[in-house]
Amino acid sequence: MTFFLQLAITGLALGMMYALIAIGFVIIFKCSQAFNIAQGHFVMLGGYLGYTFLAVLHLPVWLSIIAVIAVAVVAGGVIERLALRPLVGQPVLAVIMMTIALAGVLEGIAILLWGGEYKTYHDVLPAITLNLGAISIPPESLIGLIVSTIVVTLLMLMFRYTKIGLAMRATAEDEQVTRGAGIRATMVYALAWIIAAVVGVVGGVLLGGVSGVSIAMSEIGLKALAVVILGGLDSIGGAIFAGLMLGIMENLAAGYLDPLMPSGGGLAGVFPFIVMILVLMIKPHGLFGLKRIERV
Amino acid sequence: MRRVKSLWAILFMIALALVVAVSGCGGGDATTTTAPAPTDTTAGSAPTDTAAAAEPVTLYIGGTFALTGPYAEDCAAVLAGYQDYVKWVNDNKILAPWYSDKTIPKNVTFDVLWGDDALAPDKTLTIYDDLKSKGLLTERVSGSPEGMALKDKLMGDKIGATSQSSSPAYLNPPGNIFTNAPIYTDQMAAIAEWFLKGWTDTSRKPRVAYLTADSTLGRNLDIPEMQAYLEKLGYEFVGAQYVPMVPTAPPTTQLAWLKENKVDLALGLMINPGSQPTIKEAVRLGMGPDQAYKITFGFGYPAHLQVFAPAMGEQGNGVVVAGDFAAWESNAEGVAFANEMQAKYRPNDKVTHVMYLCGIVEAMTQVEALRLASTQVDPAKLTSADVLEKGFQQIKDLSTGGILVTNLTYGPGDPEGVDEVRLQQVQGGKIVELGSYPLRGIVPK
Amino acid sequence: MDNIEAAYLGVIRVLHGVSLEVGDGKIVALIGANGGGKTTTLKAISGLLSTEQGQIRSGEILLDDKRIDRLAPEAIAKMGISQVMEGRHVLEHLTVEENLRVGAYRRSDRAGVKADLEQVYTYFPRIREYRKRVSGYLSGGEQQMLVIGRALMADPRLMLLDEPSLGLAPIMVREIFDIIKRINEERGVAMLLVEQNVKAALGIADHGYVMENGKIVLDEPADRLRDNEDVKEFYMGISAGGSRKNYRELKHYRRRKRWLS
Amino acid sequence: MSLPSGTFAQDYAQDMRLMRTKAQWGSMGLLLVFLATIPLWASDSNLTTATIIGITIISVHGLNILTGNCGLVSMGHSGFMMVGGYAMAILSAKVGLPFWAAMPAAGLIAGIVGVLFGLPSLRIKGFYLIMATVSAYFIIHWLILQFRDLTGGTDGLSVPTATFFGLAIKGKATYYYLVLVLAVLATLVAKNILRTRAGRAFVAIRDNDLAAEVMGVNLWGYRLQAFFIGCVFAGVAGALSVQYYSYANVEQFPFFDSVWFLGMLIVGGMGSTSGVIYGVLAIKLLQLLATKIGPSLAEVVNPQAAVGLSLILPSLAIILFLIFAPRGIEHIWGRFRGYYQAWPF
Repeated sequence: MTFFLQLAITGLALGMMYALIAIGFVIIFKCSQAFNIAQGHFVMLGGYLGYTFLAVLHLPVWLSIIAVIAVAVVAGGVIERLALRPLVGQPVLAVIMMTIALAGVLEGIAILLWGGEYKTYHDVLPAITLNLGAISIPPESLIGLIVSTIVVTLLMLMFRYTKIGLAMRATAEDEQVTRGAGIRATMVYALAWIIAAVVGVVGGVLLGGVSGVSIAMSEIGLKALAVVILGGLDSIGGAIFAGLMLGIMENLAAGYLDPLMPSGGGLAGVFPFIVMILVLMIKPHGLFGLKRIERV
Repeated sequence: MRRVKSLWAILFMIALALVVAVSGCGGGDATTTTAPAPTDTTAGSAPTDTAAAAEPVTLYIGGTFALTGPYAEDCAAVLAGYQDYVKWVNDNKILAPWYSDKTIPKNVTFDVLWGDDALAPDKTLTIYDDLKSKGLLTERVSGSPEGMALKDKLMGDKIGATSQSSSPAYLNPPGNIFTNAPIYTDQMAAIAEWFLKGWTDTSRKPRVAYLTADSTLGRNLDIPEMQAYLEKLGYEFVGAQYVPMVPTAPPTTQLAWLKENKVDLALGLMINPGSQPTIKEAVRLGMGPDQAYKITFGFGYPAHLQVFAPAMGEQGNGVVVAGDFAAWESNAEGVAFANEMQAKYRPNDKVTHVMYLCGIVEAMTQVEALRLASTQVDPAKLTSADVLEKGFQQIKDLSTGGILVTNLTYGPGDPEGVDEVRLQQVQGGKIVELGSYPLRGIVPK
Repeated sequence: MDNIEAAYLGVIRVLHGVSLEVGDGKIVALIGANGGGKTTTLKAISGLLSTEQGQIRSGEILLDDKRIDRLAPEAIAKMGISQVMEGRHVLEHLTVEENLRVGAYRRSDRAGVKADLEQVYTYFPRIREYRKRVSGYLSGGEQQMLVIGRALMADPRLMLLDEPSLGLAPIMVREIFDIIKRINEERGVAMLLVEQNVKAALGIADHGYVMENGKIVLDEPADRLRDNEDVKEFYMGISAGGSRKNYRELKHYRRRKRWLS
Repeated sequence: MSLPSGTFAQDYAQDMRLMRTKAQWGSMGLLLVFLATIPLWASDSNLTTATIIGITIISVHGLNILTGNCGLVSMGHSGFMMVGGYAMAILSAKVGLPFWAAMPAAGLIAGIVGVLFGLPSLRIKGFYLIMATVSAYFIIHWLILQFRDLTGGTDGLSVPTATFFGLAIKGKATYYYLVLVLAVLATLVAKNILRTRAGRAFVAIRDNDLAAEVMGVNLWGYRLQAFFIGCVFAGVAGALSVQYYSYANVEQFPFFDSVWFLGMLIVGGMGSTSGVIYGVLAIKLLQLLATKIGPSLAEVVNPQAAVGLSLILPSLAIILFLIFAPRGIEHIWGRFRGYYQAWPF
């Protein structure tokens, strides 16, 4: 039972991380119908930025967070303006390829700036391990859980109650209508990218504290895409639910099924993809996706 | 309108391609005029016919380095070691401070040729061809998959290589990838033997499991002979857990599994990017030699302890690493040599990674092979086969000034250079030597 | 709007020198057959053409002597032109009230917005009941009311209405047109109305244009258009004296049309 | 419309013919002679590059049929190459099939696996399909690592040198010729597939699948057919690559390769057979350029400069093409050629 609970709780923390990354993706998709494959690269960028500010420049934590977010705001804005805006009206594949190419550029830049080496900056975040009986929750996971929850709540509130949130939701549904109503779509797109970048780097700073920073960090973005598919492309609630679900399932699968595998596991890495392809076979629009009727 | 296009287009593209390719290699010293046989390489700007022995000759050492990816920090340090060592040899014309008799001919200078394979076997093969055509007579291998990919080529082309990895696969069939660290299975055996000495509970057998990197490196020990050996020693073998080489999440699940299965000793091949988060998480879960749940972690990759120990501090206490390189604190002659070189060639950016020492050892091995071969063949006319047969395979009792635990001896069919395993442990953030253990030859040759 | 030529993708020419004028506070109807370029005309005015890879090749569009044909749709909206697009583009997952607030997005006078919101609910009492409901569940007529209300919330000077009667029951059509007329009279909003239901459109319009193949072929006050035999015959399905149309008449119309353009 | 002015088609057969003028035959001949002589003067590493480009061209032809022509975007193409590669390795190393039998079998196996993963394609498309193919890659990767007895797991699998009717395919030049022949063959096959009934159906499905279905195109059948054909190309390319390195390893087929393949289609021109060749050349040469200038940058920036650049340069090329020339080199070239066709007018 302890084993089970330990796995479940670790999965929960991991799932919240997935959800955080998935939300960045969903926001961009909702607002501009663009699929941002590079979301995982924002996470990687966040990790390296966290490393730079915390471990190299030794800034205090709060200042580092502000600095990281500032860089993300600029990066998100610049990427939207230079790379995505010229593609408005182009087919879906063009936008997808653009974000993939962006992923390549971001990764390349990270390699040029920071080298391909593994970096760590742990022991910067407060160490508050929570022990529930025999189960222990690592502080980074705990902080991750708290931060993700705060970020998600803030975003939800923003979408629900602010004018800009209304504009973003409206643009997500019908760009022509909203532009006709005087809402500047470009502003909404830029904002979506900025929010996604910020959410991504915040996730990266958290993750970097847990497992160190490396180029491979962006791989978590691919898993988050499985979360996105599962939750439905345009549902934030779906992303959270699917993130938590996948995080927990992945951990349980690794814990209980790995030893049964012919060559010892690695199931955690592939599990989200297996779940995703199964779900796609049964529900082609994910579990919570809006089904859009296609007009002939 | 989808009909065949004018083939001028293709011609044009090919021409463009050539321009790019040629301009890319242009400026380099590779000449592409002679037939591409491995034996033609009179490197550098050597004239067609070398009449006088005084004609200057440049010999290259080096090979492929995985400067991107999980091994990046290791390989970068190795490369630094290569570069400094070559400078030193060119300045002093002897093999090492302790070898005044092993002199380098005055007309020979060394240079390093390298390429970043980013830990991809296909890139390795491409770089290998490229460096070979530039005149590299030796090769270096950055990781097990790369070694596996190169193995057949190296044998076919008769090129000797040094390696940072010590895959059991290099031994069988006996190839020409010369290692300077004990084969991983022997490293594991040493840790297992050491742990057994401290096992006092007579009521039960100690339980052992693998906690190892999910990569070729990590899976090197997953062979039946290894398990049989552990059971022969008196262990109860529980199973294996794999951690991604660079985890993107803490390996809590794998650690919880060890706890659940009451494992006493976890053996694995892990490099620094994998072991740091793993041990950190273990401590957090109350697992370790000094923690509530008693378990010892033994890792078998010599490279990372010098980075691991200072980065982890007290958290890393009790971690055992079967390595081969002397610690920076050691007073060995070789370490002093390394420090001297660093002071001379990189006064401001000292390399603290232990793989710098590995770089020196590998570079020294390659230089020694070239030196030995050139005592028999004119250095300007050396072929890779000469370097392999008259060089690498003739290296006997080569001292590394104590960087390695024993001297290096190679021969045909004997690519394993050392014959002891050095065990080190992290204690209070420092590296403490636990002693040396003999090789057990677990992999059938 | 003067001598507009517009094209999609730089190739497909849709409008060939269209000129029309909407006077202050007037309702102007633009009628014509399918694919004639009516919707394109509206989108050219509101600037939405540019969002569909369309562009205005030549000519100019003026609002109070200011050229607006090069402006982005957002800027045009800000100048007081508000479009109700064909096919009831409600923002389905937003509530009714959120939909209306989107219409008022660019306005900063809170009191005015509140008053207008109230007025929209007075015009369309039906949607008041559903104000907290997700608008995707409204019926077709209610959705049409909602989008007209949303356009109204921008407090426009000119409303561009694209086929407000499309797919609605006759009784609903009458209701919608009554309200359009009312809005026009009470708030003095000018309207450019594109409509297939010619009878209903000309019923409330002051002036009418007939458009064929991207050209204006008739341009007359609404009451005279209503009595025009050709219009009656081809767009209202009533021919003079109830007789069946014959080939000669068709030819006559074509000839006349060509002569006009 | 790649013909000089004055050449007219007088019937359908003539119109569909690949070679129409003497100039075309001539330039084709010249090109083939040029390609055939590469091993005589090129250096070892350039020959390697040429061989890898040839293998990539074969693979990307498959992706072009699947994505460029049928509109089914696959981001798991290197996964299917991996299937072909491992099939080749297992069939020749463990089963002992000769090269000439193992190669088509590898293609066939990759095609069948492709069809299996293509099964959801009837119900999903666009981004969902992309993600399904991404899953396919990771699942294939994982399965290969799991069945260690068969595949060698992370260790990989050594492959014996191929023999072709007693003749050992050994040495770079021989292998280059093998790849050259197969690449030319693949180009012709790809071109011809588009001229068949199936090829026209693919394009119809890409342009509007619902309309195609209404017009009586068997959507599912043709989609699976596209998956099959595309993956056969991938399988053959994977088999060639494994045979070339005489070694099979999962890391030989990295995930990002699938992405570059799509990038090659973008740069070359989606849906065009010659575009495939331009795209592969452009991206591969940029990557080559990066590895050439990387070491000199290494002194200035950091030792990883080459890898960083080999990511940045092709990515930037893709970005620039997407923004300024979304229809690829093929289209640019086509416009340029327009002048030549109209000549002398």
